Amino acid sequence: MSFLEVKDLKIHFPTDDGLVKSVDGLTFDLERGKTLGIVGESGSGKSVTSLGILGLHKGGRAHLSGEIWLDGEELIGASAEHVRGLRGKKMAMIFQDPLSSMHPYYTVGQQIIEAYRIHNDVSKQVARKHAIDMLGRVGIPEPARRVDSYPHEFSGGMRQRAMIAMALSCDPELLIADEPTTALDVTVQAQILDLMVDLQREFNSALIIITHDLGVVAELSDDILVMYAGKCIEYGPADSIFYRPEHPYTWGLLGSMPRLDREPTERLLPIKGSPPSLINVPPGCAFHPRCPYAERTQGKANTEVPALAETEGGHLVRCHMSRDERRGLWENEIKPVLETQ
Amino acid sequence: MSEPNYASEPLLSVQDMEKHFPVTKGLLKRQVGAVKAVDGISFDVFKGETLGLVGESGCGKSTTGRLVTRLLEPTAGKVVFEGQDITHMSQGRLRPLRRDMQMIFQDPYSSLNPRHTVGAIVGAPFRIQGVQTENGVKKAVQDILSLVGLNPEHYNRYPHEFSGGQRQRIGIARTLALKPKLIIADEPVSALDVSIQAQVVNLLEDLQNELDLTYVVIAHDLSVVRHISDRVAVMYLGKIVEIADRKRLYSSPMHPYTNALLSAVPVPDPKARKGRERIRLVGDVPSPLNPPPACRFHTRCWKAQEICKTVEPPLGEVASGHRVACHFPENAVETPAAAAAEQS
Amino acid sequence: MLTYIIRRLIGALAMLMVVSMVTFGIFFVVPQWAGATPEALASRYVGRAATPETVHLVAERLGFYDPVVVQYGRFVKGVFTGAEYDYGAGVEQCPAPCFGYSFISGQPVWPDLVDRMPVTFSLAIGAAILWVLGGVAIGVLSALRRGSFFDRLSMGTALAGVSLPIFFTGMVSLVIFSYGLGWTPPGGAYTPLAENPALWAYDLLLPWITLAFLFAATYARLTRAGMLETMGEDYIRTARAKGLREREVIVKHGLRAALTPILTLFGIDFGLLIGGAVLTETTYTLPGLGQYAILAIRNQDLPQVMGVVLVAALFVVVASLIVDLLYAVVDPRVRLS
Amino acid sequence: MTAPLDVPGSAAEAQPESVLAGAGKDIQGRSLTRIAWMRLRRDKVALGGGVIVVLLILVAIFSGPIISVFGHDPLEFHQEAIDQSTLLPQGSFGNMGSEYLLGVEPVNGRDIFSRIVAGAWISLLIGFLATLVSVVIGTVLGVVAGYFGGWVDQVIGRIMDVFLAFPLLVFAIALAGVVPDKGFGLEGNGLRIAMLIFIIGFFSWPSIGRIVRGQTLSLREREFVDAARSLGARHGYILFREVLPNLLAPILVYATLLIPTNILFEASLSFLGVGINPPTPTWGGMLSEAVRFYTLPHFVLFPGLAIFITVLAFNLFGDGLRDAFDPRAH
Amino acid sequence: GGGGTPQQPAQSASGGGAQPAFNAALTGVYNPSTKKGGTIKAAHSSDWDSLDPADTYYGYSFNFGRLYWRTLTTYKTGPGPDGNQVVPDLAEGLGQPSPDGKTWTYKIRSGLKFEDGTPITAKDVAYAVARSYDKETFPHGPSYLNELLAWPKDFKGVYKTPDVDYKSAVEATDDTTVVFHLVKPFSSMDYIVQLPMTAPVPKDKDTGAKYREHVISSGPYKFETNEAGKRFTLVRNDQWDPATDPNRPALPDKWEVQLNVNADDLDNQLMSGSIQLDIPGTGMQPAALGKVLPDPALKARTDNPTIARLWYVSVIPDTKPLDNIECRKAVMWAADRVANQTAYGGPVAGGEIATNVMPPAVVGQEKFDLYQTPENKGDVEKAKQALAACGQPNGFETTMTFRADRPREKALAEAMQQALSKAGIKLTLKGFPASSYFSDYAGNVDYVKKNGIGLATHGWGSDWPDGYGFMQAIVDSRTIRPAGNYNLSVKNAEVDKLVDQAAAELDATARAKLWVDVDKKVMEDASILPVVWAKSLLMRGQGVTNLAYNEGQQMYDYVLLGAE
Ligand SMILES: Nc1ncnc2c1ncn2[C@@H]1O[C@H](COP(=O)(O)OP(=O)(O)OP(=O)(O)O)[C@@H](O)[C@H]1O
Ligand SMILES: Nc1ncnc2c1ncn2[C@@H]1O[C@H](COP(=O)(O)OP(=O)(O)OP(=O)(O)O)[C@@H](O)[C@H]1O
Ligand SMILES: [Mg+2]
Ligand SMILES: [Mg+2]
Repeated sequence: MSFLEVKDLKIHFPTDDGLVKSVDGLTFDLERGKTLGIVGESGSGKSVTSLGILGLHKGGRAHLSGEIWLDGEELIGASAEHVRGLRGKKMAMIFQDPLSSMHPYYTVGQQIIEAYRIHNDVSKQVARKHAIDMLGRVGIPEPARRVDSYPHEFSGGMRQRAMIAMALSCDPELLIADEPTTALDVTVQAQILDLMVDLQREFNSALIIITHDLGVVAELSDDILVMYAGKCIEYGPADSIFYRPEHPYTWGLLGSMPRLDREPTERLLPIKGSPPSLINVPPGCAFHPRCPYAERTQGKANTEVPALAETEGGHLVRCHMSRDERRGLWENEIKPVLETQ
Repeated sequence: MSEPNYASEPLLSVQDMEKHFPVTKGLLKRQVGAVKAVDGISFDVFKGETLGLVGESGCGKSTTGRLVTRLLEPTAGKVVFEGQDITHMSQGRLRPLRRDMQMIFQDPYSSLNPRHTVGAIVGAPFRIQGVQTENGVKKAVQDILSLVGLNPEHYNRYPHEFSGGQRQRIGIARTLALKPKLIIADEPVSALDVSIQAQVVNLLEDLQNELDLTYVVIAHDLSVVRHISDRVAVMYLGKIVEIADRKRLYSSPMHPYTNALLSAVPVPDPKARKGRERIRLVGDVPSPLNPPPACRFHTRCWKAQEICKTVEPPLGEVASGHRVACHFPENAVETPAAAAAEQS
Repeated sequence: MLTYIIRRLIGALAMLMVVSMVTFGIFFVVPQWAGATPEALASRYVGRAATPETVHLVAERLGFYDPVVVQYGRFVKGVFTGAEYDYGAGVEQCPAPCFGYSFISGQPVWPDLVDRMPVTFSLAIGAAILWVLGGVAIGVLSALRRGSFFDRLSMGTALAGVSLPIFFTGMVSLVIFSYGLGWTPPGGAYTPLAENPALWAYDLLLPWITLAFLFAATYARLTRAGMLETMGEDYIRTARAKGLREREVIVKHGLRAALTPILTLFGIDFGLLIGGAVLTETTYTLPGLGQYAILAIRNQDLPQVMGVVLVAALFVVVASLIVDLLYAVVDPRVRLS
Repeated sequence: MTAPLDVPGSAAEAQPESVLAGAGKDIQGRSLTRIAWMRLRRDKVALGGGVIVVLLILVAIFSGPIISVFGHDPLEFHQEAIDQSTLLPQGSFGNMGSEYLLGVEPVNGRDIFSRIVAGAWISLLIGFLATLVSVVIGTVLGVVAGYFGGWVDQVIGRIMDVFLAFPLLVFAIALAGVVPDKGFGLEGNGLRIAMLIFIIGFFSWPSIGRIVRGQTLSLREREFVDAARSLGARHGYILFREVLPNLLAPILVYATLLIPTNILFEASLSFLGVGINPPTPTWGGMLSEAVRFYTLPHFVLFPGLAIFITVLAFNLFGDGLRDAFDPRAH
Repeated sequence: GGGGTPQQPAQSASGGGAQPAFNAALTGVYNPSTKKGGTIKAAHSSDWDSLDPADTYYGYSFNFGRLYWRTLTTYKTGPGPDGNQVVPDLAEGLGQPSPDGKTWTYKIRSGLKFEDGTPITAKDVAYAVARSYDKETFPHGPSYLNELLAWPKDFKGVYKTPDVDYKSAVEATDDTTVVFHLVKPFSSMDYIVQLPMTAPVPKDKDTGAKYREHVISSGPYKFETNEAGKRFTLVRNDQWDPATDPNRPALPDKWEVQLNVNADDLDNQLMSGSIQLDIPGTGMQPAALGKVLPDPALKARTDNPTIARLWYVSVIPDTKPLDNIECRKAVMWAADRVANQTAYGGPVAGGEIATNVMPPAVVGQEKFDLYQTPENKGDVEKAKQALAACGQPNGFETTMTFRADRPREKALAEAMQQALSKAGIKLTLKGFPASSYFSDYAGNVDYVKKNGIGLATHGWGSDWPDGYGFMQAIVDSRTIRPAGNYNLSVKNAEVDKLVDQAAAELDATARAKLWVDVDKKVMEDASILPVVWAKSLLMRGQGVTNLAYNEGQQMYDYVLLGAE
């Protein structure tokens, strides 16, 4: 059994407008020391998944089902109090927007100290030392002085480092980073990503990195999971996903991004239309309204939900088209357009 | 794509523009210093071209855009639009000129008034400027809506009913209403989803071709800027450190900061991370409150020498149309400072 | 900091000037619109069946024949430099701040005010503690159980507090708890804190509760709204992600942020109360500033009215200044902007 | 051309239809107000509050017929219902019964039910209009202070302080004598009501002013304000067309809170004898009279209850409104 | 007789006893006792105008003041009709008038001392009278002595003109003789000198307006503490010699007085026993009435005297169409006297329906009724006839004022409005603050004329129970001045003439007859609509002994009280 195993995770929210199926049957696993990248556009259920793993939906109105096994323990069925005890120590999270995710009225130090003392019965002095230590580890200059600063007195990069310091203060074995760099500059982003890789190596922790930037994922991940409308539509080893993507949505993502490593194209190749609603998820394949190949499935696309099927070693795709058809399209039509022009 | 006309008078000319925000401290509102958000920048924008403005967060890009559109009063310098000095023009006299100079805002969520219908938003320019239209405002608005790829039937809807991309289109429609000559786009796509971003970028390009627009596009995403711009200016801490046409800038960047920026962009190619050598900048962007003296990049620059701390490098032209403010530029054949440094 | 405070205090001074001028105007200009002569004004301050001579003498003594501006100037001068008071058998020096002598009792106003302040302050502080604790607790619980029966019930109870006038709730609770059950002392009981703290609290318990009942609703509503707002913030999620117990999340993180805006209101309310909890003090016969104010107004005793109005206004100003200063302490972000 | 994805072409190629295709279902023509209404409709308690408010207004409007069916002339004395030695209502519970639904007043035996019904319109009118006055003043000054900031904000802030610190009691008592019988085209109680509305409104604006100012401070940083400025809009346009509509929700919510407060304000003025001239009934006036007879529960209870129900109804409704307009509420 | 022993109320009481019964203290001493010691806790719902004997004008103040001052004469203590008589106090006997009635001589007792031990002489009395002349310093007190005595022309008071000798008005011819010189013959001088202005004041302790803060006692009690506006306490004055004082048993050791007590709460405390005496003695509040009257146990603790006070409505002839007597009569006819009585609190707490001006408690009063209506409920027919005679057959509109902070007056105004509307007279009601009611509004001639005030609620109590004491201030049109009037409506030359005649008449019976004539004239003039001759419902405090209602004081006799 892997360190983290998620099986058929469903997270639904009943709302006034109907049931929001934010996550609808997600399955993946992750070993210690490995990194999983989750990509997908806004609202595809990435954050909800990570909050679900941490048990942060409990007590709310969310309906959770499926299984989450962490280090041999099942979390969905576990008591809220038990999961709370695991949070911070066994699993921790870094949030997207460090400014709004840190309490504006407490100093950075206080917030790290608090996180540390929840799980470690130590004096304030000891915890403070530890906090300074952590701040130094994540590369904050003069940590002994900055520990008493308020979040708003930090620059964006420093805030995110402080968030990381807070998340890592109890050496968690699973670290989920939910868009850790989206709010940051490229140069700072690079620093943070480097830092996370270093730290992961140091602690040998399992890392989930959530983003919609394929570049970030490519830098870090061993495995990649592409989400669309609450479902996994492509999952597999990073190389396999990047060099032999098989789902039209993944193709779309690749086509939408102007790339510095290639010659500039005349035009970008966006995906038509807008992301789907999670209440009225399009029937059949959720991507079919935006999929240029939908008609190739002889109507199956709008009626039948395609299964997540393996195409090659550990590479799973959820598409009605046959494997050969997809490979053909990729090799003959998509890849040349993306690479040349 | 319409070709920019570099020979003629520039449409917009910015000369030595400065903007210092007073910084007050405590409740006494005592001024303790100034944020030199924009500290003496000059550039020209020619008709039909797209000038990209990149740089890290807080380097003064938005401030530049707001100075040009006179949403802020410059501390010093000059803004010339179509040959007219508008730097100190009163808001009243400026009003008619605003028809020709419009702005697209970064955030499609906050730049549209949530209480106004799409029709009211896109029709606002007509009402504010008192422009008469042939078939009434509604018709004009609906025409523009379809121009940016929205359904004219959305006239009576509210912004929150639209997705981010659609909202940004509404914002674009508003700027297009009065058929401006110059559009300043402040991070027009950075709030959008990857899949939508491309739609909007394409739209901007298409509109430029059709309507003969001139753009100043502000962004921090270097790949987007490369895609859309003819020329690119790189800003660092309130100064332009490098400006060149896109090809030169991306193929042979000269300023170390430009290099660092380019190398920091993550590339969606798992193999690249192994081979690629990334310039790892240390430290954060210094505060614009106390910018480092002389060359502002010297605190983070791996090539910095003594001279960088004392003498400010001018934004000198090192090749045709390629200016850089550095004593020791990369990819350079020869620069005076570098030569001097070698000799010493 | 100091300059800021000084500047605010100068502003406050200007504000007090305005308040005093208007009060003065109301006393002299408004009756004149209605056709009152100096004698008419003076005849308020004489016994019944006083002769015209008496009225004339009194009008002269009180300076009513001077133009209003002169009278106002005299008042202001008295406040800053003190004044002389002729009590018939001699002249007394009334040191600054001299708010003059009561038109009716001839008592100097300022010592009265100083004398009565502790009573009002005692009343205000105890009530404030009760209503803040009560209101905030109800507000937090209502927010956490939004829409529940408890939410509605507590709001209903709290609102009953605002819809019943205090002169009624006060009287009824006296009848029940003092005269019926004998749990609390009768009206008029007041022991200074310095004399006997236990008795002080015992005597004021009922007024505190009544007054708190009136205010708790507002605070409960504000807290509820604030909690609903802050509990949706990202930093609450962060706190949970750290593994913090829910109670700590609510109190240390949610409430901490929600309370800040309540501070503003509290400062103003408290300032207003120190200026005089008029109806409470009248109902319970507490010899504080509020009782003084209502008596002064009823008797149209201008020096007393001016004194109590200015002291009350001063408290409002000082309270709003303290709140602003405190805000900067409580919310570290304020300092920068 | 078999280009798989979006085909390069003209702008029209980014067709409206395809853009909306995926979104067509969930993006229905629902404005914020519509959504708020939908939410409100589902919020039974808030809706109940709203229904009570409407009922109260109906009672105020149709007080005449209601009284003629269920009660007696609100001014008429009913000495026969009074015990002449104690002057208290005969029988138990203040002579409540089919004759006098809510009993009678002591001393003169007036029908409490009729007086509450007849008093509704003044109390509600004062509640509404005084609120309107303070909302208008508070909003305008609050918006101006928040939008322009600087010394304008300072000055308005101090003015608010003055109004907060100002002894309204002094003002009210002094004014009692100078109110003319005629003026502004009004007479007698009409003029008095108008004056009360003005005074109450005029003195309760600072609170709403503060709220509006705070909201405006954050609104003016929103980009749509800059957008309007970059289009050349004047301050007036920005203030009233761009900023103000966004203040509607907080103003609305606050106004519902202010209405009952103002009704009680009239009560305390009546208590001081500077309210509406007798014998015209108002809830506040009845309450202040009833306080002298606190031993008669029914006398104080019913006007108190009328105010309480109004307060409760408006607050429940106000709560519902806020929740309905709160985008994060769901 | 001088130097007698203190009166023993327990013995002199007739029909008194400790059995609680309604009106038990009206005719006898209730709960008689001679026990000394203890404390009486008293309370007042508002405050004294002044504790200075020269500067006070309230009945309760005159009554209560006798605990710390002594005047030349005083009302006979104890219950019953005797209470209206004046008896000597400081003086050995009543005043000796000169034959022309213009000089009155009083001899004071020997052995009298102030609280500091200095002897009280006639000089101190004369000085006290002279100092009370200064109305600038003592604006509250009555000014009878200012008007009656032959003050020197250049006399402006003892403070402003300390050198002017005032012996032309009042003099101490020796240590025990005080002589008053009057400007005109005056018969009721013994009543006048029971006013506190004759309470002795030591000149060297006189601090003018500040004397009130510490009045030097000449009576059995002296001030221990005095917190203005809040409370004061009296303790025994050991310099007071009971042998010199036949009137005061001085039983309690201490008096505690609390001021500005919430009126409703005061009643509750009186009922529950935490307060024993309600100082103003004007009766209980409506809320308490509702509790007391239906409850026999509580009612048995009350007394219900009629007092020399008239509640009435001034019908102001300055305002059209009330300048026409017929219109005023229409008001008289239309008024519903029962409803008016009810508004004032009904027969028990309010008073007896008044048919003429002078209350029965006034000596020599005669009851008559010029406007008799069936069951006292008003006569619309007669009112309409009067209206027709007045030329207003369809009625008219006018304004009625009342004191807004007096609920009974408001109720009266409402009752009047109801009753008059039946005859077609439409009233607009307007309330004003009591403190400026007479100065700025109803008693302000300009205001009344400008605002067309036709009716005004009013009330008057006598300073002493004879015709002059009751009537003069409210019916003599020559007292009318621009503002601060108490005579709001009686402007009749014939009335004035009769007043002069009555004041000068030395024969008591003839004098009383003349005042009745005044009364009749006023009623004919229809400018006063009498409402009730007031009654008050007084509650006897728990633990208080020797409670007796005194006619002269119009309340319990405070100097008799003792504590159990
Ligand atoms: N508490 C909730 N109640 C109802 N719907 C919710 C709730 N939380 C999340 N959702 C919905 O679930 C969907 C998935 O949200 P999620 O935050 O996981 O997206 P995401 O992939 O993280 O997007 P982003 O890139 O914008 O962060 C969204 O449509 C969101 O509106
Ligand atoms: N009104 C203001 N008052 C004070 N400082 C300001 C103000 N506006 C901007 N600044 C400061 O000026 C500097 C430049 O800001 P600007 O918004 O132009 O940066 P930017 O390059 O647009 O950054 P971003 O990429 O985050 O939008 C920043 O340090 C900012 O804090
Ligand atoms: Mg997310
Ligand atoms: Mg910007």
